[in-house]
Amino acid sequence: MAKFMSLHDAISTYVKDGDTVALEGFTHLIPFAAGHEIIRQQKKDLTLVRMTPDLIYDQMIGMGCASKLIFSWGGNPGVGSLHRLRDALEHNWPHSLETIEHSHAAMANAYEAGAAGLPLAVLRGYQGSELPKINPYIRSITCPFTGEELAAIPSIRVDVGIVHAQKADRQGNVLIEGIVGVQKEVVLGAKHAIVTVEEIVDDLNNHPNATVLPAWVIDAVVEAPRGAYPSYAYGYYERDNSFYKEWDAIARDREAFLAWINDNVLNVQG
Amino acid sequence: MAKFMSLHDAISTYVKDGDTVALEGFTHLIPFAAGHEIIRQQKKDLTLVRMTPDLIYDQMIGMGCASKLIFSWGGNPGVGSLHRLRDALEHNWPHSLETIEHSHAAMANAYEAGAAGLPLAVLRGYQGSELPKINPYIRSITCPFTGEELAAIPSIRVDVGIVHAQKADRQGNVLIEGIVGVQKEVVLGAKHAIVTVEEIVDDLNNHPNATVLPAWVIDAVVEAPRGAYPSYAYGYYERDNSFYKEWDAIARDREAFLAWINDNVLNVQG
Amino acid sequence: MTATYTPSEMMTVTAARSLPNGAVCFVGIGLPSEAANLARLTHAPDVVLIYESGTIQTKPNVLPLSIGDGELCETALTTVSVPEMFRYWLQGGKVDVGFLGAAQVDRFGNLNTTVIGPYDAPKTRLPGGGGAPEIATSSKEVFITLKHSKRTFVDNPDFVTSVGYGRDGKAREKYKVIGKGPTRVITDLCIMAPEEGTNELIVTSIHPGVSREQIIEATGWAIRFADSVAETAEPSEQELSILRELKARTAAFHAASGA
Amino acid sequence: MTATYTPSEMMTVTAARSLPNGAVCFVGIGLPSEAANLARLTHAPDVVLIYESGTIQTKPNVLPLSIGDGELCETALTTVSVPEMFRYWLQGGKVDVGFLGAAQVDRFGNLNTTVIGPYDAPKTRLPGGGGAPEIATSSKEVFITLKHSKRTFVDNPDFVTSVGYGRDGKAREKYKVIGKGPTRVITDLCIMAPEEGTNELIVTSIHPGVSREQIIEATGWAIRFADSVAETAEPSEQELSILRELKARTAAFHAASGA
Repeated sequence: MAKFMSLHDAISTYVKDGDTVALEGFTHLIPFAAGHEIIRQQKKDLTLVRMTPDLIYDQMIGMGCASKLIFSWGGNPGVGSLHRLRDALEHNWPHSLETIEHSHAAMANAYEAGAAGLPLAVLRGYQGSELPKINPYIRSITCPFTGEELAAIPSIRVDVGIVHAQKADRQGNVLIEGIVGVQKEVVLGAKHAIVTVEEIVDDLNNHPNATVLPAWVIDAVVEAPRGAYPSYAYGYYERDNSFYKEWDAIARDREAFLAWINDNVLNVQG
Repeated sequence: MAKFMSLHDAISTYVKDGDTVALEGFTHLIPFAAGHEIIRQQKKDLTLVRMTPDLIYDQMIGMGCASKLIFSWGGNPGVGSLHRLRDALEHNWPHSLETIEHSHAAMANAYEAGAAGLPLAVLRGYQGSELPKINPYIRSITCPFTGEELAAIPSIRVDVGIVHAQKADRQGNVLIEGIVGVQKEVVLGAKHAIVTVEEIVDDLNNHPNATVLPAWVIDAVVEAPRGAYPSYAYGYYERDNSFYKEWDAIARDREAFLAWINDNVLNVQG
Repeated sequence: MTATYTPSEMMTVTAARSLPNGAVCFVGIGLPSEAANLARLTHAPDVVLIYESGTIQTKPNVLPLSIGDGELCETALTTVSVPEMFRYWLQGGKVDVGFLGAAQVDRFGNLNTTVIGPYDAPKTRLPGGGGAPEIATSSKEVFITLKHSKRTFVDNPDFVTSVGYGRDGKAREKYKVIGKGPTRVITDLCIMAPEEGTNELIVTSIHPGVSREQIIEATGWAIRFADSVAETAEPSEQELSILRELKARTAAFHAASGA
Repeated sequence: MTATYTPSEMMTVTAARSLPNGAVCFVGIGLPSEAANLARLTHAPDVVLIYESGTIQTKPNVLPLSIGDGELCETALTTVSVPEMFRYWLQGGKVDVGFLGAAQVDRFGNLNTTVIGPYDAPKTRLPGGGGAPEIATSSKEVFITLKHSKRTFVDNPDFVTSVGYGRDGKAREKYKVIGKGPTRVITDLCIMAPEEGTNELIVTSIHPGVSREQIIEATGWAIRFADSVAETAEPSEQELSILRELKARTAAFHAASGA
């Protein structure tokens, strides 16, 4: 059952060194505030899971929080590379990073299967791709009805799932609107779930089929206004596309990166 | 791309004798008007698919439209038996009816897999149940990661999927709200889809994550006000629970049933 | 002073009391729905009721006739699709208690809702499994409630639709991932629970005024009694009045519906 | 009178013209998104644009920077979850045209977006597959658009992320259920299509003012030309002005965003 907690307490209570952690949000509602708190608390050896690592994992990887990354597209959307990710993979800075690489379809299916309590996801995927050659977790099953061979991958059920959403009510039920990504799936498939929200309200005022996470599938609800910035929160603020472009120059250079983190993460209150 | 058609034309164009047809709607939005038109057009040898046959299939089976039924719960909800279904199974009246029987979980998964274009659905199901003994389509696959044996069933992709919804806009896009059941899945998995709606409007005015079927996944949109009666349409009219109770007496007796169909279906304009 | 109540009310109140406050309950239609909503209106205001129609955390003011009445959706926290309900919420392991009725139950808590007589030439065709086969295995535990009679408590049923502990009492040992199974059966005569070691249902509590002979007479196998059998507590005035008001509201609503 | 235009504008306009009105197009970010939206604003008002963020039938007023900008959701018919997008809409067979860019393409239309150099010791780590591996196989056909150079049109790429016709040109024969594959590659120099029989990309149309030598020089393998090579039609004034307005709106919007 959800407890209202400070961001500091939510991260320190649920995120342990060595955990498998997913901070999800497909372009929209990326939980930057929570990621920054993980950096401030100097978590180590995390296995980070995310379809699109985005700037948030670029920052966490650059600060040495991760020993492993499970992902399906590691760029700065519309801009170019994630330079901290590339520096880790190409030059082992700040240390080496193991990767398990999938396609979006596979990871989306793996989250879905995780929410569904299954050990595997089955999809018509990876046909002709060389990704199965470098990812030993891509296997297959044979349909007992048609004989078709289909891709099978392990479902994703992380230790801690972290998402950002628009609203929680005072019971801790959470409403997500707009591009909902895989947020429901990561929370339902996680051992522990932390949700940061723009605001806490008396009534979610939701549509009957809205994406609502009941309080009893969440461990911690944290009020974190603008907690998705520089990504965005539909109904609250827009994506700072300019910052995404600026990040390219910041992240290209190790010193510039460290200075930015120092000024914008380490010396900022959570 | 959806065409606006009369109910008569939609059924006569798309439903052929011998087809596999699903009229879905989980308690809510059951497409009674469309089912009655199928009775009026005396379609034969249909394989009828529905999780809960409900009164609509009781009527269609009693009128001899079906040679086969794929289902998972064949009662009159909260009332008792479907007497026409029982008469077919227990006494072959009006003729014999083959059945393929599943659980709800399996059929819901099979519709989901059908929408997803897969040949099979995989679920943790039927453990300890004797349904696999009488349904040869319940098989298994082994998870290549954990060794767990999981149930596998064929996905459902019907010739004609028929659902009822609240609204279509003038382009033929359809909005479904409330208990949405497996309606999206049956339509997306069908070769042809017919949607009857309460009304046609200028603008769906829908929530960003509403259940909307785009016009290009639908063949025919039919305006059929009260087309789900005696089931219901959220926002329009309530379920006629009294009629569901009255149906028990009507359907118990072959003559009473035939008289009711005569008065309420055959001698009514579609 | 004890209140006057019917055996049916005794059953519902006892079944309701089984549900702990805050539990997430996947509710079968009929008796389980009545009991679960009574629990919510009495000692367990934070019980979370889920129906297979996709309605989550619903708080109906009247009892639904079907599993998908509008009332369930209108009073729910949210409503999801039926595939999502079975995949994410049930199979995903979110359900604490699966609350089931049945046409027949055997000594190992196996449920038959499929057929009386041979499957291919049924004497009586029952509605079938519906949600029960997977509610029985994916819920962390299962409560069963039904009226006690030789027609319902049977030896060697013609069909096992939803597993309790299997025809040998040991079925759950075969599966790695499965809930505990039926932990409690509530009837209008008594409460039963699986015996440790054998998983055979034995009587653990007898309702006031009911004799052991009545239970033996109403059970289709040689029912056994726990070493220490309790007497079930009577319904309180408050429970009875809330139950009766609920049923009166329900009757009035369904008589008027569909206009 | 012919208008003045850049090779990049020629590419976008030509790519846009490929999309038939009414087609359901799964749109990759960057060049494909620019072309698909230009198509929608010119000859194909009823083209249906789908982005992997879950936005269906979206009509952005400005080009999105990312695949999930708010603009895409706000102008969409509806927005579904990402698992649903990949399961129901892409794998479910609803997409007519998958429109992809790439870092590298080879003679059989295979795409590399993963790595230059060995996978375990990359010279350049590229972003990865994203949606492309299954867009390439589940769409009924695939259009590819990218700038023409020896860095992008390569022989024997280090990695095949998304299949065209496989390294031997025959990969699609192995799979029963799969789309036709790349039917068209649009660059700033020409249009290519797979040759019948071999599935090797050959030049079928050359943009005005471009020589065969330029194309040969910009291609990393011995590119061949169709027996009959067309000259691509020039952009119209209207297409150019609509494209330029779209790009101007987009630049102004993104410069101001995030406030």
